[in-house]
Amino acid sequence: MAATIDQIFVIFANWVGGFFPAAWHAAVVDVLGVIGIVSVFPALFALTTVLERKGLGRMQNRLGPNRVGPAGFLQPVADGIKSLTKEDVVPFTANGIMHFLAPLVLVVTVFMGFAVLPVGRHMQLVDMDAGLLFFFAMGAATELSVFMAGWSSHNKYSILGAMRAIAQMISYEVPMLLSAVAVVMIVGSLSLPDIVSMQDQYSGVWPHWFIFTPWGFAAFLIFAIAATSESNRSPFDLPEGESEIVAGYHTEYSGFKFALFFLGEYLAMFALSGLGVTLFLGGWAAPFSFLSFIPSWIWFFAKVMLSIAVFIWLRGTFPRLRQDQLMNFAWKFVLPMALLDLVVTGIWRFLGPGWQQWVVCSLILIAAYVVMGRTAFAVKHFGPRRYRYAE
Amino acid sequence: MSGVFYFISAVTVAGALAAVLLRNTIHCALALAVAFAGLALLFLSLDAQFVGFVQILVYIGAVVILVVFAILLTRDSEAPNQGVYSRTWLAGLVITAAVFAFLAWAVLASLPGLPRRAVAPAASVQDIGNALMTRYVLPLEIIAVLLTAATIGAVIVAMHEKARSK
Amino acid sequence: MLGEGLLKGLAETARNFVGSYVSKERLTTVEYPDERIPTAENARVFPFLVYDGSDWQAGMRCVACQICEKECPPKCIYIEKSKDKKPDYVGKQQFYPTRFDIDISVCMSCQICVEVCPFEAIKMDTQFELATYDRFGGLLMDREQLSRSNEYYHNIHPTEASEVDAHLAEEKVKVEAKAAAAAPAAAKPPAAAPAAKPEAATSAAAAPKAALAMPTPEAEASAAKPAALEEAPPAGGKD
Amino acid sequence: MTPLTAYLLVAALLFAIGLAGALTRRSAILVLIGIELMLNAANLNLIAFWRYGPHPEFLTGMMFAIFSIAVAAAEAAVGLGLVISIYRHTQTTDVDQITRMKG
Repeated sequence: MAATIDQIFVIFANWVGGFFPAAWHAAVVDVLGVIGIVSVFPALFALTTVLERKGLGRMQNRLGPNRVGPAGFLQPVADGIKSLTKEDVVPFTANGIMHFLAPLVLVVTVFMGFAVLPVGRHMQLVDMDAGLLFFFAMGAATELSVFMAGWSSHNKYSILGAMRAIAQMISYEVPMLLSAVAVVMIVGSLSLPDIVSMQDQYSGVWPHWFIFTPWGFAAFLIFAIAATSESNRSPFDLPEGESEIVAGYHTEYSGFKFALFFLGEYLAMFALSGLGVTLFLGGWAAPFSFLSFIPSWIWFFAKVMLSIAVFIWLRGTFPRLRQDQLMNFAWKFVLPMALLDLVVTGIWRFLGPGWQQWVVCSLILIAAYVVMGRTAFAVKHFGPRRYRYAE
Repeated sequence: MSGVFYFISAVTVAGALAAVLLRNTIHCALALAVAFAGLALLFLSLDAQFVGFVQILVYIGAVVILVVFAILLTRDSEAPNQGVYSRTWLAGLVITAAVFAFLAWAVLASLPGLPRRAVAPAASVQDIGNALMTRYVLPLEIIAVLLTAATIGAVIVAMHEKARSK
Repeated sequence: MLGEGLLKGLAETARNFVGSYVSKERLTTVEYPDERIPTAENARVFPFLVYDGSDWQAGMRCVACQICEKECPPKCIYIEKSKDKKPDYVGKQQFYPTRFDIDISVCMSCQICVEVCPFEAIKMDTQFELATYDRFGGLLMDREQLSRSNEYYHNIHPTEASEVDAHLAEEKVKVEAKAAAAAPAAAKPPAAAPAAKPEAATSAAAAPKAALAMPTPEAEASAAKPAALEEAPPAGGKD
Repeated sequence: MTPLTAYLLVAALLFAIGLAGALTRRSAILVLIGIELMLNAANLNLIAFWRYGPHPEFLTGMMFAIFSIAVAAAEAAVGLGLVISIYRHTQTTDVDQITRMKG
C-alpha cells in the first residue's frame, strides 16, 4: 500500500500512457511529467510568495498580507491578475526583440533544470547520465538572459544590475560546482538518482545523508551560500538592490514580463533548493528509517519547502553586502574553502570507514575555518569596517 | 540524415553568420551564444552528452559572458563610423572562400570508408572519468596547469597599471 | 569567530517570528479600516471653522477679516466678505464670510491660519479620511463643509478648546464690563465700533492674545498644568 | 551523403565563417569570436570522428574535444584580457589602428 502511494504518480502516468499506442507510450509519459513540473512548481511559487511575505512580516513583527482570501492566501491570485492586466511598457530606446526574449529565455532554461531533479523514487523526467552537469549547464545559461534583460533595456540601472548579477553568478558558480563535485567524488556518478539512492540507507534509524559528514557539512554550507548568491537572494541581492539601482536588470520590465522574471527567479531558487536537497539532504529519502512509509515525494517537497524557509529566514535577517565584500567573500573565502573541502573529501575516501576519517577531516576543516576566519577578519577591506565619521 | 540535423545545422550556421556579420557587437556575442547552443545540440545528436553539456556550461555560461564583459568594458558596442570591416576584408574573404572550397572538396572527395554506425558508442560519464584518470591523465594535468596559468595571466594582463605597479 | 554574528542575527529574527505568534505585544500593527486607535489629542490635519451654538450660520465666529487668507503660504483660502453684519459672540456687529473656501489639496497643514486668527474662528481638524473621487471639486471645501460646532472642537481637542472658551469668556466679561462702564457715560454710536473693533480687540487684550497666538505650544504646555480643565470632556474616539 | 560527411561539411562551413570573421572584422573582440567559432568547428569534427570513426571505445575524439574546450576557455580569458589591456593603452579595439609594432 505504501509503495503504491509512493509511486502513485508513476502508476498514473503509465496508466494514461496505456491508452495510447505502444510507440507513443513513452512520449505520453514524458509529456505528463512535463505538465507535472510546469504546474506543480509555479503553484509552489504562488504559495511561496505569500508565505515569504507573511514570514518576513512576522520576522519584522508585522502581520504580512492578510486581506485577499482566507488569511491572505489568495494574494498570489490578485497579484497575478494585476500583473496580467498591467500595461506592458517597453522603453522607446529598448531593443525590442531581446527585451521580449530575455524573460522567456530565463524561464525556459530554469524549467529545463527541473528535468533532471528526482522529486521522488523513480520520479524524474529524464534519468541522465550527466544529470548534474545538465543542471549546471542550464543554470549557466540563465546568466545570458539576465544580461539580455539588462542590456536591451537601455537603462543604466538595468545594465549595472545585469553586470553585477553576472559577475556574482560567475563568481559563485565556481564554489557551487566544487561543492557538488565533492559529492560526485564520493558517489562516483553525475546521475542525480544515483546520488539519492546512495543516501537512501540507514545505520539503525539514522540516515546516510552527506550533510552528516564533515566534508558534506562544509560542502553543504558552501553550496547554500553559493545558491543564495546564484538566486540573487538577500543578503546577496545586489543585482536587484531596490534601494540603489531600483530592481536592477528588470527595472524596465512591467506587467507579465516582470512576472515572468519573478517566476524565473523563484523557480531558480526551487531548482537550487531541490539540487541542494538531492545532493546533501538525502533527496526523497526519509530522515529516519521508520518514517519510510511516508511517500518519497512528500519528503522531497517537505525538504525543499524547509530550505525555502531558510532562504526566507536569511532574507529577513541579513543586510545587503557591498560589491567588494561580495567578491572578496567569493574568491578569498568560499573558493579556498571549497577547494580544501575537495581535498578533505579525497582524504575521507582514502582513509576508508572508521573513526580516523571523522577526526582527521573534522580537524582539518575546523582548523581551516578558524584560521581563515581569523585572517579574514584581520585583513583590511575584508573584515568589519570601522567608520570614522563619528570622530 | 534526419530533419532534426538539418534544422540544428541551419540554426548553428545562421547563428555563426550573424555572429560575424552583425554591426552591433553585443548582437554578435548573443548570436555567438545561439551558434554555441546549436553546436551543443549537434554534440548531443552525436551521442556525446557529456561534451554537449560541457559546451553549454563553458561556452554559453563563461565564454559568451566573458565576451560580453569585454565588449562593455571596451565600449565596443558603439558602432565605429568607418565601418565594421577591416581594410583587408576582400583578401580575407578570398582566403576564406579558398579554405572552405578546399575543406569541402577534401571532405567530399575523401568519402571516408567508415561504417555507418547506427548504434551509439558507449561513452558514459564513468567511462570518460576513467579515461581521463588513466589514459589521458598527463594531458589532464597539463590542462590543469594551463588553466591555472591562464587564470593568473588573464588577471595580470587585465589588471590596472596602477594596481600592478603598487 | 567568523559567523557568530550571523547566528546571533538569525536567532533574533527567529525569536521575532515565533514571538509574533505567541505574544500580542510584539505585533503592533493596527488593521486600520477594521480597527482604529484613537487619534492623539495634538493631531492636526486640515483647518475647519468653529461656530457657537447649533446654527452654523448664526454662530460662525469668523468675521471675514481675511488675515488668514493673506497669511496662508500656499494661498489655499478664499474669502468673500459679506455686505451686511451679524452680531458676534459678545453681541457686537461684525461682518461674516459669504464665501470661505479652503482647497485642501493645496493646504499644507502649516496651521499658520490658526495662529494668526484673532477670533479663534479657525482651528485644526483631526479628520483625515478625506479621499474623494472628484479631484478638483471634492477637495475644495466651502464654508458649510468646513463648519464644525464648538462641541466638536471640544471633542477633538479638549484642552485647547477649554482654554479658548475660557479666553473668550474672559474677553466677553471684559467687554461687558467696559460696556457697562461706558453705557451710563454715553451711548456711543454703534457705527464707529466695527471699524475700530479689530485693533481694539487686539490691543485691549494684548497679554492673553499673545499667549494664544501660538496655540500648539500653548496646548502642549497646558497639558502639564490642569487648571480649570476638569470639565473638559475626554478625548473620544473617532465619530 | 553519409552522416559523417554532413557533419564534416557543417564543421567546414563553421570554420570558414569563423575564419571570415577573424579576417574581415575590425574589432579585436570580433576577431576572437571568429577564432572561437573555428575552435568549435574543430570540436565538431573531433566529436563526429569519434562517433563514426574506428575505435570509439578509446574516446580519443571526445577527449580531444574536452581538452580543446578547456584550452578555448583559457584562450578566451587571456585573449579578452589582452583586448582590454590594449584598449586601455590605445582607447580602441580596432585591429587596423593598432599598428605601433609596424615601426
